[in-house]
Amino acid sequence: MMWLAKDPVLLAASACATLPFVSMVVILIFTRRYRSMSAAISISAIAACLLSALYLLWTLRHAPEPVQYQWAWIVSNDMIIPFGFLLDRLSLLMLTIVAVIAFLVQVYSLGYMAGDPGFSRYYAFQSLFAWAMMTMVIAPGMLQLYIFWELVGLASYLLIGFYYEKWSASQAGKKAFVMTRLGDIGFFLGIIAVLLGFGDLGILSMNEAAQAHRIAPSVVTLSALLIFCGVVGKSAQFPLLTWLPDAMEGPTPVSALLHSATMVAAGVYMMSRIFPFFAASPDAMAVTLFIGTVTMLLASTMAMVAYDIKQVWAYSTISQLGFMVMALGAGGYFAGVFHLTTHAGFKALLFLCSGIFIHEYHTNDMREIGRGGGRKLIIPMVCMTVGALALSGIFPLSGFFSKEAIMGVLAAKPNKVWLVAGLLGALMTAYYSFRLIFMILFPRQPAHHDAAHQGTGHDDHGHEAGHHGATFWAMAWPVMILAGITLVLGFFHKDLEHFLLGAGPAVHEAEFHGEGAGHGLGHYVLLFSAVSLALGGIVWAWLEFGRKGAAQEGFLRRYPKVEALFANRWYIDHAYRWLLDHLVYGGFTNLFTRNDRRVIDGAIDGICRFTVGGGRVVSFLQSGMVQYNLVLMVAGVGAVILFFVL
Amino acid sequence: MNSLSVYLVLGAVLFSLGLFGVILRRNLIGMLISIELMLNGANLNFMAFNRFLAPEPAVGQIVTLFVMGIAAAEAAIGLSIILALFRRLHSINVEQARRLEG
Amino acid sequence: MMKWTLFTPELFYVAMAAVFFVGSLQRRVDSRRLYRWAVVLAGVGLAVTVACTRLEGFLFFDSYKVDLFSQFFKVLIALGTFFVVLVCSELYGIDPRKHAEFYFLLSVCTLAMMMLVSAVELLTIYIALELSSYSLYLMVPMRHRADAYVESGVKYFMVGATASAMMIFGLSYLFGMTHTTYVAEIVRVLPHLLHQPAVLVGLVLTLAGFFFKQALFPFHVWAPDVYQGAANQVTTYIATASKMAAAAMVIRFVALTTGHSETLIQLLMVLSVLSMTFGNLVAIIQKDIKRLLAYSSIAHAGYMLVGILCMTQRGYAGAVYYAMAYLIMNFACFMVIIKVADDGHNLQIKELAGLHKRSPLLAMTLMLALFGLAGIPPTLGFTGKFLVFAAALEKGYLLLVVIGMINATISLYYYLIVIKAAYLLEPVREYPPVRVDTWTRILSIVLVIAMIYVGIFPDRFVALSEAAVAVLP
Amino acid sequence: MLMTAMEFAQFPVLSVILFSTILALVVILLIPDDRPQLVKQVSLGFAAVGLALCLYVYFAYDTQKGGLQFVERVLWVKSLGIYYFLGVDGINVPMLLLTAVVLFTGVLTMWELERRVKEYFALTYLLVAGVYGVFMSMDLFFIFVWYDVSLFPMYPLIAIWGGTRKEYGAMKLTLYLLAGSVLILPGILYLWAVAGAHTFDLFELQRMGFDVNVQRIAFLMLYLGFGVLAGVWPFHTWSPVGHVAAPTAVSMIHAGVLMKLGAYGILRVGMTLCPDGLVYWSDLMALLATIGIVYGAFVGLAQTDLKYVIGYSSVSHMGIVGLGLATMTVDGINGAVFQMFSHGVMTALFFSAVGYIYDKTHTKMIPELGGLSKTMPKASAFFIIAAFCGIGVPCMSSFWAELLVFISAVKTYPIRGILAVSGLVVSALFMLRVVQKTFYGEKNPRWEHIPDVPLSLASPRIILVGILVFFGLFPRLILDVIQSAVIPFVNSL
Repeated sequence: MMWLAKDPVLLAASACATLPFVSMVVILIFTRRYRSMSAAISISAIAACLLSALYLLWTLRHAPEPVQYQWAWIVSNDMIIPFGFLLDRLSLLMLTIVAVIAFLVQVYSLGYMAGDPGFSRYYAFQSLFAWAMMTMVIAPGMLQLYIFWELVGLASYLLIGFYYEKWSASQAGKKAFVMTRLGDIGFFLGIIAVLLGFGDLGILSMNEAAQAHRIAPSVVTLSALLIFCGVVGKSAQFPLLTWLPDAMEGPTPVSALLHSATMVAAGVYMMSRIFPFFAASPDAMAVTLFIGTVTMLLASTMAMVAYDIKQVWAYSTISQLGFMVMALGAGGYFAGVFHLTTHAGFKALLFLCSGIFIHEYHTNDMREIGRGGGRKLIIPMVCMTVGALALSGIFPLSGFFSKEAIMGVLAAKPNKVWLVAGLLGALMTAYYSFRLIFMILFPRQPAHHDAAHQGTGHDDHGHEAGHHGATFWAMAWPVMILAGITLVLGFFHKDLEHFLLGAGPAVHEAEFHGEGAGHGLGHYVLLFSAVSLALGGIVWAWLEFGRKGAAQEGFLRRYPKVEALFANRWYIDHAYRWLLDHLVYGGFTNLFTRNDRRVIDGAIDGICRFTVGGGRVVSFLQSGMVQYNLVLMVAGVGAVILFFVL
Repeated sequence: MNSLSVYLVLGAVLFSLGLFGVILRRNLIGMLISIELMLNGANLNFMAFNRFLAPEPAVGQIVTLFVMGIAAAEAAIGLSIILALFRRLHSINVEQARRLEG
Repeated sequence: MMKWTLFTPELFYVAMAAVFFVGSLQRRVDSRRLYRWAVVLAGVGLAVTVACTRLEGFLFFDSYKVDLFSQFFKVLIALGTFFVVLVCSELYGIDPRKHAEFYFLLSVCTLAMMMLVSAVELLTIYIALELSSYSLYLMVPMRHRADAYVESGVKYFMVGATASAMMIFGLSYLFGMTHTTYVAEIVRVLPHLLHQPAVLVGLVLTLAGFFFKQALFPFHVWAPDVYQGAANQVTTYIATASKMAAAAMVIRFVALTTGHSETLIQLLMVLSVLSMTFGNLVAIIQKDIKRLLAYSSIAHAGYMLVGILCMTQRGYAGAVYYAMAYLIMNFACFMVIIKVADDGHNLQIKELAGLHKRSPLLAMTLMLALFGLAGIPPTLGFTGKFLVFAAALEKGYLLLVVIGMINATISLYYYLIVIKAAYLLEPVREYPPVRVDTWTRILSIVLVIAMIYVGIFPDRFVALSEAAVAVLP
Repeated sequence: MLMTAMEFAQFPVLSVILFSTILALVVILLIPDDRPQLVKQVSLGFAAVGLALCLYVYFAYDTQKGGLQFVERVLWVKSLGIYYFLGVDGINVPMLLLTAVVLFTGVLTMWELERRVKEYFALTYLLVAGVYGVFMSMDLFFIFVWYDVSLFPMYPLIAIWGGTRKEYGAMKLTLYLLAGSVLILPGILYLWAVAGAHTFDLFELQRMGFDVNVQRIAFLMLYLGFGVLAGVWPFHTWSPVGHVAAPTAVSMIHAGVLMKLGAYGILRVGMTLCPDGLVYWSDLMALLATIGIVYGAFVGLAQTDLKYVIGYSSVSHMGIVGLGLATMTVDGINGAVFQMFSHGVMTALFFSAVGYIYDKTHTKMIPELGGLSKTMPKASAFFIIAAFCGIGVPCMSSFWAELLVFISAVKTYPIRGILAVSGLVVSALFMLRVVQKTFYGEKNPRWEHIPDVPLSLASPRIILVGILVFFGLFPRLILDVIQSAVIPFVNSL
């Protein structure tokens, strides 16, 4: 281990890549019974990772060349699959994001999960996730990335299904795993395509080879599209987007960490990881852009009609991921990554705040929370509003800057459709987020509402909000920290930009167009329109939900068909259900099972029965009558003689 | 009229008669007799071959003598067995003895 | 009179026969004493036969050939006889007053078969054959209190007599066409005469006689009834010792044809396939173990023929080895049957239920023997099959071997049924525990060890059988 | 392959491993019936010895030198050219380790057996002797002999200690598998005869080389013959039936080790002796394997019996092995052998987990179970881990195997490869479905009283999990060994 000590960078990196795993093993094997100890182990592990991540970020902030460590994980003939670390600016940034949010969430969970029977298990899985995620982030090669990508999926499965006694939870976990697996098949095939077409899976070499057009364009396009399937699965893009809302079955911190901030962003991260590779194939980029746009719009519409607070944020997550994919697809490398960063911050914030509400009022329905008196919980209320503002891209919050960057990139596109879509998205985003805020802030009692429930609601709120115990503060601090980040992060976007683009992966020229557009007059027009649209959305929400006497019924109520369409997620799930029932279960499974029982097994048993029956038949040759036997014998002789003569 | 073939044909006829007898007669004694017929057909052949073809004249006759002796023994054994059967089944009809089959 | 030493084993059995003849004249003799006498005499006979293994020479004007081959089979026959005598301790199958005659016939039959093994002249063959058959004819209906099976004796007699009549008729033609009764001579001139129908008929009828003895399909018709009908010990004798003689005779006769005639090979192939298939198929549906073993013996005759029809040294060696293996395995099965059905009745498969509790040793012996018959390693039965199949494939009879293997699988089915009865079924009614005396214990242990040992270390025995067949032309 | 003085001088460890099982058999038979506990201890002891020796062989095997090591070669039957010829190379070293591990854990798993203990362990050791024999022998005759030796104890083992429809299952499985040898024995003898009928030594035969047509016939026979045991697609139906009927540890050994015998036979006998035949039939192999992968997964979706599910998953996973072999590339065969190993461990884990559940709840029917995680978290955890391994979750050993196989499969047979890869989705679906229906959901009052698996019983499962994860994290430890044999093998093709 001397070589470790000699190289602190390596030491830090390997700490990130091992400590959480160790903590998981330790927790699962030894400290399942000792809840606090498990939590301590896990949190200290993630804290260590956070420190080393920050250390790496600091030491390597000026490193001209990415630092890379590799060891052969398996060697099969001429194929070498390395395990190692690739420490460049992108990975370091992402590593930091993951570490920070994971740390905060784990602290938060101290409060949120307090008293849960599966406390230790929860922290074990959290560690598993942290380990997989961080090792994936600093993976130097596509295969290592894929491997930990799968492990992240596993962690997500376990955490979504954490309340496994709830049927819907385990169902959601299964759905998430299988749907992402569906995308991963494409990812895997894409990797193989690269392997066959190019032969090296190192990320850096892939990127620069693609840029230098040393890979056949057809191969690049094919593999890029296949790999994008993985993104579609992981980042819940259209058409594989329906698992993410269901994934909200998991504990809220989990949703905050995995299903908004980090894991679902892994798809986007992976895409920006090999961005030059994608950029080398315009077709792939076009597809990406298209998918991103569709996803963004669909998800926003869904968010506009949901009443479950977590559902709303889930949809908004999807749509924001759509934004990122759009940005990348439009060639805005920095815009995508930047939005990923900011979004990680404020979306985690939003979820954690909602978590506090849910924890206090034991309901997910925003109307219930409102009636319960959600506004009396000052801290989360304020923080959530901050988050919402950031989400809708209001100056001077972080969301504003990243959205602007994206808009700039879109504006740079010759075809303005994308820009229009983006602006529309911004509008809807503002609308649905403040729809939620107002619903909690200004609760309305519907005419038909039993006083009893309302009363209890008030009671338990008063009783809850009365004492802000340790648990509450354990949840409150991370929230406030995140809020702080959200407030300030935006102002660093220039530094971040230089940090990333100074010496990142080769930059696509679309980038320059984007930035170029970012400084002209058009830029201000764009800026103005975007902000005004966002404000318009907020006002609209105010008119419908905020102001006195507002019916708190979205305009969509007037178009029940449309509302049903949105509320049912555009019937995407129904389509899948249908396919599953009629194609998989009704079709192949049924067919093959029958074939197995009837045809194959039937044939085997048939042969056996035939044999025994044959015995029964043949045994008639041996009759009891001695003379018949003699006839048989003589006939035999005759046959033999014939045999000879002929 | 005095050629080998005549005797051979005769022997063959005897043999086949015996064979048919064995197969067709339902009476055990009858079957036994038919078997004797078959043997005699064989004997006739031996004698004939011996008479017309054989290099040294003795062999066939010796064989015949042996066969006759054996036939006698066979008859004795056969009769005794049939007798044993008769004691139990009170019949010498072979159709009574068809229990074991399959 | 040096030459008479060649004849020692036969002479000994003559003497043995004489002893029991005298015994049969006494008014009433104690069957225990007879049994002891028999064991001693048979043991000595075995010793004598073994002692004479290395003798070689001709007797009786070259009509009687003593060589390693014949002596080897004589040893097997003597061994079989000894085994059979050993399991005669409770001879309930036979009327106590007839025990002496039983032993007498047993010795005579053994003598006859020993002569059969050595006979190389038509008349000698015929006489030896008849002599052995007659003693069997007599032994089969000797069964005590067995009205159900009384018919089997007469059936056996009728079929046998017909077969022998056919054979002698065929012999007459052979004699006529070839002007000789010496097999060697006949075979020398036979290939040139094969086009003559008379010769064909003669040959086929003669073969029919042999196949009858070996119970090949379709000359097997006597076997099931006789196996079922005869007393257990007699069946054992027929299934072991007399099989040896038949095998030896067929091997010798076929070996004399020295593989010239393709048609003969094809004929043998057809016969072997038919016997295997028929025997195994019919055996599946049997309930009575002895009858089942009768059919399995038909099938095994087929396997043995596979080795023989290769007409190569390796083939004959395989067949000889197979015969030896068959003797041991088959005897093991019958010993178990005799011990389990100690009152001498016919054992049904279901009566074996729970044998593993009633007598673990016997159960294991039975299982090993049956696995051996099914040809499962590492028992000697597998080695036997392996040898004959190897020989067949050396001649390139791939299809034949595949058919053989399929048959082996089929046979495994009914052997497994018996094993299942012995090991899995719970007895429907409480059977008394099997009385196993020390001798049986020793005997079965010896058999088990033999079955395993010869199966695992076949080298010496393969070499032995090769040496035995080396003297064949 | 003639042994040098050094090799001759060394300690015949392989024979010791092989005959320790026979010795165990004899010793167990000599123990009086009223001492079942002693029987268990003795057999555990022998299993431990075997495990230690196999570990020794595994680590003493010199991957740098490669080739055949620990060779023992004695002329057995002169006239036929049969040799008692033991040796290990990179392909069968992992198999030996697998056998030892599964035997050891299997003995531990059956610790609570009451009925006819003596016979059970005796038969188990007979079975294992056969398995060791096949894996060690380099002589066709002995390979076949041990092969059959390992097959027929299955009959009593299933029929006496079995469960559902045990007699039907036992008879079916035994006949089915021995029907396989209907083709194997003629195939072997055919090659032997063609080669001049004077040696069964695998390597001498290999050096002789055979005519293409001979190879085609022989390879087909060997492939189908061994394929029956390997669960190749149309001949797989014994696997679910047999596994359902068999008692826990027998299923462990059978699915864990015995099924590997089939694949090993194809590799060691068929592919070694008939490379051209392999080339000729590889398309068929790949096709059947792919069908097996997808088909097994789909049929598994419909099963309601835990053991049926595992049976079909075995069909699917053995399909991966077959696919790997069919690619005829180093990666593919590496993956195939690796998959043999990890599938063995994985299925053993599966069955031993199910075994505990079945012993306690007396049912294997998924609808009756449910919510078990609440009552027996540990016992369920083992099954769930095995399920993850079956899905091919990374850092479980089977993931690497599947990775290698699929990469080379897509390379060699694009369409079939892609189909096989997409089979992963279905397998994930059906594994998770079973996990969910069996272990998740509301606590089931019926199983309230059931105690969770105590440490003593958990130990075998812990060992198995450990192996899965260990080789999942450090795959090189096994892969280097495997490919030390595979690379020259593929070059010789």
